[in-house]
This record gives sequence, C-alpha cells and structure tokens, in this order.
Amino acid sequence: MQLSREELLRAYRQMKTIREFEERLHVEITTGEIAGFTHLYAGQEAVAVGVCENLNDSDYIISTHRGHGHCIAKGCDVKGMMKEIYGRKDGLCGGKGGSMHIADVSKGMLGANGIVGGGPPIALGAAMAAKIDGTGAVSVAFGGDGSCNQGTVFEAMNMAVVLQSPIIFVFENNGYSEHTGADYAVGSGDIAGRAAGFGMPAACGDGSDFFEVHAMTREAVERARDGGGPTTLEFKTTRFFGHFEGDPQRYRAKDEVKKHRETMDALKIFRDKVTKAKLLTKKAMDEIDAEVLKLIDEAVEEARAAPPPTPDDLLTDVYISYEGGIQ
Amino acid sequence: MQLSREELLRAYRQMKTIREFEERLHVEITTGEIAGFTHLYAGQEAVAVGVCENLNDSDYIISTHRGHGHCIAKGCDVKGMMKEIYGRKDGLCGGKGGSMHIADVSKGMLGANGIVGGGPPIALGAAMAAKIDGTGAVSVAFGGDGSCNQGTVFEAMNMAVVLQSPIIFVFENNGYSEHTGADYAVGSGDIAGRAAGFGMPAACGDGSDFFEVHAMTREAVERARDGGGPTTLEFKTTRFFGHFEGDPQRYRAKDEVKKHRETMDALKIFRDKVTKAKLLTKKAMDEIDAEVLKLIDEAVEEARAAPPPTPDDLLTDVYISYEGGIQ
Amino acid sequence: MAVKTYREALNEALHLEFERDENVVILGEDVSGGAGGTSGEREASGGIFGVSAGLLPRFGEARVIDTPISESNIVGAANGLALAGKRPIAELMFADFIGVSFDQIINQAAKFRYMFGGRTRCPVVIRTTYGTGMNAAAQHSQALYPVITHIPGIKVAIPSNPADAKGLLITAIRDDDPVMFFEHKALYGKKGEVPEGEYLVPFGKANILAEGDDVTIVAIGRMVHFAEKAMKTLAKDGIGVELIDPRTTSPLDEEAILDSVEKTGRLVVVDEANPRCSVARDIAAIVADKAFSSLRAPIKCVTAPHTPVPFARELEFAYTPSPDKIAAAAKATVEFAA
Amino acid sequence: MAVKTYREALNEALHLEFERDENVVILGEDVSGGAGGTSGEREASGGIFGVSAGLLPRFGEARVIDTPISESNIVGAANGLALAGKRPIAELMFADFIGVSFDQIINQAAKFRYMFGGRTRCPVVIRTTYGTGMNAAAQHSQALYPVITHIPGIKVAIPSNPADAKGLLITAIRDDDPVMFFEHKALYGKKGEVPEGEYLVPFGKANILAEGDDVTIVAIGRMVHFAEKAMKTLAKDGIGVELIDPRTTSPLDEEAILDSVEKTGRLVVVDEANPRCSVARDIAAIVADKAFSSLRAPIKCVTAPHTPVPFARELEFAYTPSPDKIAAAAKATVEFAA
Ligand SMILES: Cc1ncc(C[n+]2csc(CCOP(=O)(O)OP(=O)(O)O)c2C)c(N)n1
Ligand SMILES: Cc1ncc(C[n+]2csc(CCOP(=O)(O)OP(=O)(O)O)c2C)c(N)n1
Ligand SMILES: [Mg+2]
Ligand SMILES: [Mg+2]
Repeated sequence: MQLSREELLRAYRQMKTIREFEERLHVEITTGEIAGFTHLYAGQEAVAVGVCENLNDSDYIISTHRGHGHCIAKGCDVKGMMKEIYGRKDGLCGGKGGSMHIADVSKGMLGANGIVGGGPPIALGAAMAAKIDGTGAVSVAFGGDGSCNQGTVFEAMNMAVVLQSPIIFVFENNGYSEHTGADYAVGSGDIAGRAAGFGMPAACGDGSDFFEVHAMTREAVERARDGGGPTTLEFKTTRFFGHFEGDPQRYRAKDEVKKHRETMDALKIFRDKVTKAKLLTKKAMDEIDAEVLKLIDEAVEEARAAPPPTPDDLLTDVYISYEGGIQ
Repeated sequence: MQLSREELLRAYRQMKTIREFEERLHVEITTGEIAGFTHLYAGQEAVAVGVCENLNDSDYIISTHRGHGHCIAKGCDVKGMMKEIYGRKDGLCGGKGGSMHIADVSKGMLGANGIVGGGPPIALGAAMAAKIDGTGAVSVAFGGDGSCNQGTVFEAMNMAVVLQSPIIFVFENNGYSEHTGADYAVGSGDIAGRAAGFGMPAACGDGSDFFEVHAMTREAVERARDGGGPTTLEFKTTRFFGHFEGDPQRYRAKDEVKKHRETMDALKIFRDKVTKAKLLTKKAMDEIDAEVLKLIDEAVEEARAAPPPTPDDLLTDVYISYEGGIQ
Repeated sequence: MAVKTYREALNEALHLEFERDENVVILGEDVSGGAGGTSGEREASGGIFGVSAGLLPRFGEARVIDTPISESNIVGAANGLALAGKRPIAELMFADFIGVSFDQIINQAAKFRYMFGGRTRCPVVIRTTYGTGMNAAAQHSQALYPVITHIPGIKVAIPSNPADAKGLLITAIRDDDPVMFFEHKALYGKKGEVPEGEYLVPFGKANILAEGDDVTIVAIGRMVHFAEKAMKTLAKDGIGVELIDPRTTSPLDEEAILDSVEKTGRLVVVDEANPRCSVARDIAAIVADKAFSSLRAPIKCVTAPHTPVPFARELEFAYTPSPDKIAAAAKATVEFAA
Repeated sequence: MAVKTYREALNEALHLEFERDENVVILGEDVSGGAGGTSGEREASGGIFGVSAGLLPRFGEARVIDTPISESNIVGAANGLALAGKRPIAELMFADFIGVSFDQIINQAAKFRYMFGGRTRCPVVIRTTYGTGMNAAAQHSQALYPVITHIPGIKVAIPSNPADAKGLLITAIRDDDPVMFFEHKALYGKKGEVPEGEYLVPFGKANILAEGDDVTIVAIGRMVHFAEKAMKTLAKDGIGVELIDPRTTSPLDEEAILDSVEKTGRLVVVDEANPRCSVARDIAAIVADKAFSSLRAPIKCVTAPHTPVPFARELEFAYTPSPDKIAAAAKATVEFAA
C-alpha cells in the first residue's frame, strides 16, 4: 500500500519527535532535575510509529517501562508527557506516574507499565471488549525480547488464540533485557517462531525500517479487524542508549551503538528511502526537524517552569469514592 | 529396548495398584469417611508407570492435584498414602496434606500440588540441582492438558531450554480441564507442537499404551542424563471418573467413559500385548491382581482403623525452628 | 422477602446486573463450563460452585467467557475490559489463586487510577471463594483477604449472609473502583431472607447485628455466624454483646466500631485468617489508637493460628476459630480486672 | 571492625557463604549480567544494585545463574533446588515483583513442610529490594513485607544497617526454613561498622538501639534511621525514647517490645508500608492485648497513607513517614491526658 505524502510527513514527524524527545532527555537527566528511572526509546522509533500509524484513537495499545515512543506514536501530548517526566502537577498523570506510567486512555493508550509482562493480559482484555462490542478496534501489546519470557505473555497468546481476539503482540527485539542478551534468554532464539507454535500467524521483520514495520502491521491489523484473530510480530531493532539512564553497558561491544547508529537509524533509513523514491524532499523534512526541535525545547522549558504537585494531591485519585476517606 | 520379565511384572503391578487404589476410593468416598477434594487417576495408569519405570529413587518427579498414580508409580508407600487420604496421624504427611499434597521427598516424589502449573518450576529447580551436582539425575514434571496454559509452565519450558536442564515435561492430555475441553482451551490444539516452538524435542504418544510411553520416555531420559537438555512429551489419555468425585460430567458424551473403558484401558492393552507376545502369562498377572486387591483391602482397613491427628499436631511442622514459637 | 441460599442470592445478583447493563461480562474457568468437550451441552457447570449458572444460556458466549487455566490473564483481561469501558467480573475459583494472579490485582487494577493521575477508571470485580470448612487443605482454604485489604486502590467485600451477598455484589458491580469479592465456600448453602429486585448494600457501612453493653465483637464473613453462637452462650452468663459485621474491610466502617467500643469498653475481633497482619489486628490497632480512653480490657483477637490450613477434619476444626473460643475471649475481656 | 556500606556488607555475606558451603547458589535476572550480549564481558553487572558482584568470576556459572525474566520460575526453581538439597538464593529485583511470583512464595515454599507433614525442608532465601527514596513510583517502591509476614511458613528479615545486613543474611542462608529478605534500596549506600568474618544475627531477637523511659518506638528497616532522628528531636524536649528494631518481623520478638512498653507505657510503631493490615498495626494489636495494663496512652502507628507510591519528589516525600511525623506521634503519646 502506497502512503500519501501527508501520511509520510506525519510518520516522519512522529519518529523525529520521539528521537529528539529522547536525545534531549538524555541530556537533561544529567542536570539531576528528573527523578526516578528513565528508559529511553531512541533507536526503536520505526517500530512504535510503523505500528501506530495503522491505528486510530479507538484502537488500543499498551506499552512497557520503555514507553515514551509508544506514547508519542499513539498521540499523547508531548508537553504533557515532558511535564509528567519532570513530576509536575499538570503532567499527563499529575506527576503521580512518571516516565514508567504515562497513559492517556482517551487516546487508547492504556499506559506504560513498569511490570515486564504486565501489559499483554490487559491489552487482551481491551481486544476482547472491542470484539464484544463489534467496533472493529484492535489492540496492540508492545513488549521487549525480555518480556517474551514472562509467563503472563504466553498465557495471553494462548487465550487470544482461543478467543480469536483482535490483538497484535509486537515484540521489539533490541537484543537485550537489561544486561542479558536475547541470544541467551530466549531459549529458541526465535520469538516469532515460538508464537507461531501457539497457533497464530507470526513473522519477524526489520525494526529499523518504517515501511516494513508499517506493511507487516497493516496486514495484521486488517486481519484482526476482519475477525481473523491475533498475530505476533517480532521486530529486530536496537536501543541507542543504555537500559536506563546511567547504565554503563558493559554487556555491549564498545562500538556497537556507534555502528548501529550508522546502520540501523530509522530516521536515516526513512530519509534515504523517501528521498531516493522522490516521495518527500529533504527540505520538507528539514522543516519538520526544526519544528520538532522547537517543540521539544518548549516542552522542556515549560516542564521546568511548571509547578510540582502539592502534598494534598497525595491522597486523591486512589479511588473514585471511598467511604470514610483516605488516611 | 526389551523389558525383562521382572520389569514387566513390576510395571503391571504398579498399574494395577493404581487402578485398584482409585476404583476402591471411588467406592469408599461414598461412605463420607474421606474428606476434601479427591481427583482420581484411573485411566491414565500407563503414563505414570510408563514414565516412572525409567526412573530411580535419585530422580525427581512432581505431580498435580491428580497425584495418586504418580505417587504410587514413584514408590510411595500405598498404605501411608491411604492413611493420608483418610487424614490419619501416621499418613504419609501426618494427615496435614491429604489427597492433593501427598509427597515423599526421600523417594524423589516432590509432591502432589493443588496449584495447576505449580509443579513445573519446582521440577525445574530439582533438575538444575542434578545438573549442578552432576548426578545424572533427571526430573519429571507431570501436568494435564489444562496445566499447559498456565504461564508458569511456559516459563519453565523456556528456562529449561536456556539452562539445558535435565527435565521432562509430561502432559497427560485426558481431554479436559475440569469441565472444559482441551480442544477449546489449548489454542493450537497441539501441546507438543507448542513445546517444540520453545526449542526442545517434543512428541505426542498414546497414553494408554505402557510400551509407547515407556519407550518415548526412555529416549528423553537418556538424552537428559547425557546433558541433552529438556524434552516435552504429550500423551493422549482419558480419565475414567469425573474431574473430582461428585462431578456429574455433563460436558462428556453419555457413553464416552464406557467406550474409553473398552478401547483405552491401559491394563487391558498391556495384558493383550504381553500375552500375545508370550512375555507374561495370564496366571502370573492374575496372581498380581489378587495380591494388589489384598493390599488395597488392607490399606483401607488399616486407614479406617488408624487414629486421627490430635489438636497438638496443628502447631507443628510449620517451621523447623521459630523463635518464640507458633501461636 | 424470599428465603434463598447465599449461592442463589449471588446468582440472582449476577442475573439482575447482566440484565440491567449490557457492559457486564464474566470470565473465568468453567464460569459456564462445557466449552469443547463431547457432550454438546454448552453450559455444563455454571461455575464450579454453581454461582454463575444460567448466565450463558441467557446472555451468550460473548458475555459469559470460559477461559483456559490462566489466572493472570483472567484478571489481566478483566482489567483491560474495564479500561475499555466494560464492567467485567473475573472469577478466581479459590482465593489461593491470588498467588498466580497477584500482579494484575495489586500492581495493575489497584494502581491504574493513581498512576494515571485520576484520568481513568477500572471497574473490575474479582469474585473468589475463601475459607475452611471443606477440608480442602493448605492450597484451597486460605482467607487471604488481609493481603488485599493491605493494598490501596482496591476495595474488599466479604458478605456473611445471603442478603448481603446479593446487595454487596450488586454494589460491587456498579462500583467504579476495583473490588475484590470474597465468598465463603462453606456459606453457599446457607439460607436467609433476601430482598427482592434491586437491592444494594453500601460499602463501608457495618451491619450491627445485635446491640449490647458489655463487649463489642467484630466478626468477618463466616465468623459472624460463629460469633452469633458465642453470643448466645454469653447471654446465658448475662454478658451483653454488640455484634458488628463490617461487611467490607476496605473501606472499613471505623466509626461503627469506635462508637460501639466507646459504649462497651471491650473488643474482640474474630477473623478466620492467620493472625499476623490480619484484619483482626488491624481493627484492634485502630481501636487501641482512636478509642483508647474507652478501653477497659485488653483487646482480644480470635483468629486461625500461624499455620497453613491442615487437611484432616480434626485439625481443620482445631484451626478454625470456634464459637467456644470466641465466647472465652469475650468472657476474658469482661472478667478482666486492671 | 571495618566500615562498610550496606551493599558491601551483603556482598561480603554472599561471598562468605558461597565459600563456606558449596550448596549455596544464586539465581535471578542479571545476578551476574552479561550472559549473551556482544561485549564478551561475562559479569556485566553483578546485580542491578551490585549486591552479587564478584560471585560469578569466583564461583562460576553453575552456582551463579542468570535467568530470563520469569519470576515465578526464579522462585519456583529455587524451591526445587532447595527440596533437592541446595541452599538457593533467589533474587527478585524489586519487592513489587512478588506480584508475578506470589504463588511460589506463599503456596509452595511456605507450605511444603506443613503439607508434607514435616518430612521435608525448603531452605530457600528470597532476596528482594523494597521501599521509597528513588522516585521509582507505584510499581517499584512498595514495602510489601506485611503481605509476607502474614503468611505462616516463611520468615521475614528486614535489615536496617550494614552489620545486620551481613549478620541476618548469613543467618538466612543457613536457616533451614524459607526466608524472605527485604533490602532497602535507599540504604545500599549507607555506611556502618561491620564485624569481620563469620557473623550471624539471630532471627527473632530485636535490637534495642536506645533505652529510655517515656515512649517505646518500634521501627522497621529504613524507618529505624528516621526514628533515630526523631529521637534526637524528642531528647531536646526531655522525652526519653526506647528505640527497638525488630530486625525480623516473622518471627517477631514480642518479648522485647512488651517488656519495653511495660516500662514506658507508650508505643509508637513506624512502618513504611501502607497502614491497613501492616506490621505496625500487627505490633500495636499485640501490645493492646498483652501489655494493655501498662498502656498510658493510645498506640500510634506512623505509616505511609492508604495510597500507592507516587512518583513526584514532593509527593514521595509526603508519602514516606518522616522524622517529624514520628516525633509528633511520640510527643502526642507523652502529652496524652486520659
Ligand atoms: C516483572 C518484572 N521483572 C523485572 C523487571 C525489571 N526490568 C525492567 S526492564 C527489564 C528488561 C526488559 O527487557 P525487554 O523486555 O527486552 O525490554 P527493553 O528494556 O529491551 O525495552 C527488566 C528485567 C520488571 N520491571 N518487571
Ligand atoms: C492455579 C489453579 N487454577 C485452577 C485450579 C482449579 N483446578 C484444579 S484441577 C483443574 C483442571 C486441571 O486440568 P488438567 O491440567 O487437564 O488436569 P486433569 O484434571 O485433567 O488431570 C482446575 C482448573 C487450580 N487448582 N489451580
Ligand atoms: Mg530488549
Ligand atoms: Mg486434563
């Protein structure tokens, strides 16, 4: 399927926004202003965007600890996200969630999730809801190569096959779960192959190539919308930074990231393809780059200036109603 | 591999003991003397015995809620078991465990387990211990078709492949998990195939045929002892009774059990094979039958006469030592 | 009012709410039973204890969902259904299976709203069965509601009689927060008067079953019946009991308990769970803080001992708090001389 | 005695026990790190908090086992290793991951011995990290030890300082019962004197850090340090504090606490967990029963509120019990007029 110019521009803008959001956070974190654990998504942009460009607001996704990319790709407000990461009162989650729990259910974004393997069962439920209501919506569970060894994920796969739920399991195989190689932790070495054993279509693709991700996902989404049940997609990708900010990455060959930045940069690859095929001009993309940089600048500035929550906020949002109140 | 006469006689005795143990319990339970949930193993004897005749006391097995057969096959004392099921003080677990928790660690029998999917992770640990110590021992995790959908079981499979542990996952596919068909709950309909996707040898066999079970297990055990890692074996079988005693079995075709008793009776099949091949005489087996019936009679009688635990026993065996005592 | 069993009352609540709100769905192992199999009978069980009987024939497979044995995903999928606008009821056959689904209960359902800054709701009900009385041994008899009561973001309801079973379950289903609903296995056959039609029992409002001046007994779930028996014994000794059933342990009706202790000056809490970090001790501690000045005697907790649940009849009986032990504890508080 | 950090003390305990008993093994995610990957560096982390550093190079892959992300099997395999005669140490990176491994902790490890009538032992240690102080938010900051303390059959150790970290961990490893071992994330860098060589701290024996006549403060884990700060403030007001660190919550040294309250007549319990069914309330209830006659004031519990752990610095600070709140509670008990 040929993408329109507008679609291509939007995809590029989304990927660039993720990239700059993360590159900037990598710098800002060194100031000490950002608290907690931050896991950066840079390097994997083509997966989040290639998948989510097939979705609309009534579709669902659920994310992981490494959630910024999925949030942006699914349409979360970038400034609200930045404020959340800074722990501000008008952050997307009022400063209560932080980087690992950014969500916007109104956008079908059911949350980043700090529990590896926590998301797929929830995404399955959303898919079941879509099927019950016959909305044609689909649900996507993002996960890493490490997550695919968590029992909850296998259960979700089997149950999705049993119920023929419109769900797509997307595994971003960036080669590592924390400090352990996927070549060690995935016994069969083949995530998609394992999923196929569960009785669903499964395939593995290049996670640095937006077009490949987009096309493979399109097929899975169409099948799911048509009542064809679940699919698993594995995408080989890389992360440009450590597991979390501060990770010395002693498990990685010294020049690995440098090499991957040269050969697996989703933005470069996209630019090359669309300019070669004369689909977009360098200038159009440069303009987007400038706009994105400005947006990120503003987001950081506004976040830094925004007020933190007050101690009163501590006791709200636990329940919708609770007889006797919270103590 | 050809089995010796002695081996054949022992195998027959074991299967017959299981059968009569269960047939008798089915009757005794109606007296109301036996408390709790009792899940009978009758119909599946060839699996427990076909597997365990490949093992010795230094090998491990772990069982399920439907554990009597595995216990007997692994050498647990039959009278001690019966007393345990009757909740007697000198039952195998002092009356504290009951039918669902019979164990004899000294025999490598790590327990029946009331949690579906609870056993495989534990069996994996025992297999890891054997590998660390280089004893050549293997570990077998028994499970049903229902258990194979529990996340913990998939995790164990992957971890066993990663660590190349000497473990065999045996799935007794008796067609049902409680009141739900395996044809519904196992999405792919193929338990062994799913296991193969995890990167280990896997095969499916006839669970009513002792010889097939024995030979398939032998191969897997030899591989495991030689450092060849895990195997999954699925055996098609049937249960002659309900899920638990008292189950009206409305999910089963009216004549299913009757048919299965005719065509899938492990004892009949064994008798036919060994008499046809002139390996054992009818008479030799009839003698065993009589001995077994006597043993079961005695076991029931002794269990009925045995004293129950006293309230003092309530507070013992929680810990080996506990400063301040139990209250 | 009709006389119904606890099981029938729960079943009625389910039927009413399924009828009223098409967003209500139920999922779990054998909630209908008979999926697959050879009999062709599509509803083969209606729940292992029969509580969801009749739902499948009436409301269909889209809303009455049999699942594989995958508790993390029974609760997890319910969470996703709830986030997506449904009102799911997840069934855990035994409370002990909290073990294989704990993450989705405590780290997901209970925390979404807070983590997401109040911008979502997760109206999931997790129904389960608990308690001794069936000699189901260590892995099928636990109470475990103290563990859930500990967790902020989820509510805990524990009906002790058929009317409350109906009224609390309807309230739970309509509640916009996650609720864990503990049904006592040994109460399913218990009969009682149950109001007809729409009947809601509010959360956080204790039921004061008896008024009395000498000692307050707070009892939970099945223990309410044991406390009633103890009350009769105590009456013979002229001891007046104020008997309180909190109905929900989160939220907890502290006020009812504190008011009562202010009157009686004495407290016994009866909880069939293990003692450490139990609801019994929780309530005792609240009273030792907030009604200290009224207390005239040590606060007594009557609970199971710090042991797993044993199998044998004699042991399970010794394990479970009894009317005798409750009466003895109450008497001790009354006879206490400072 | 050398001055060491809490992390170093734990690491030393591991090295000593690995050296002493070849049955000791450790398993978990990244306990060494570097399995697979492209650097060829086989020990790439030594535990995400560095606690198991140096074990792999010294004791090898057979005993230092990196696992996939499969917590049920990390604990489950440890259980099997223990039943088969090993002394396994399972690492759960964060206590919150009890969520995905709860069954193997509460239904398996804690129950084997009882269910099997005393005819087995399961000497497993489950090490984990807990607590606030790193802004790790709702799913990476919980205390959760009350939930494990509730469960019979498992012991719970919570070291508050480097010496106890070493001494309790060695005791845990040698203990024949299952032990859950809670390390506070915010204490890893904390320094203190640590006895050299073999050093065991017994379970069930509280540490009395200070003697005083006016109020007993029982504090757990990191809260011991906050209570020490509060004690200094209170001293300025002439209030004498008896400060008790129970070190293990199961078994609990009731005697030390009761003896102290008999002397002081006042009790404050400080627990960083959520309040409901907490260790704080557990201890308060024990005292309200067994030392009732000595009590001169309401028992105060200083805990986190009934909310998940929030992310923002300001909120996490407000969430966590503070020296000020502890001092205020103690003062309230002293100023209480019946
Ligand atoms: C249940 C659980 N176990 C462990 C962790 C700690 N942890 C956080 S991220 C991570 C690695 C995840 O690897 P992967 O799924 O490949 O995702 P990636 O980090 O590569 O994006 C681990 C072990 C966790 N958060 N939750
Ligand atoms: C975690 C858990 N979930 C549910 C149950 C209730 N239960 C006991 S046996 C069983 C069915 C098991 O089916 P299968 O594994 O096929 O074994 P079978 O009964 O056929 O031997 C179920 C659902 C349980 N004991 N544990
Ligand atoms: Mg990864
Ligand atoms: Mg079965």
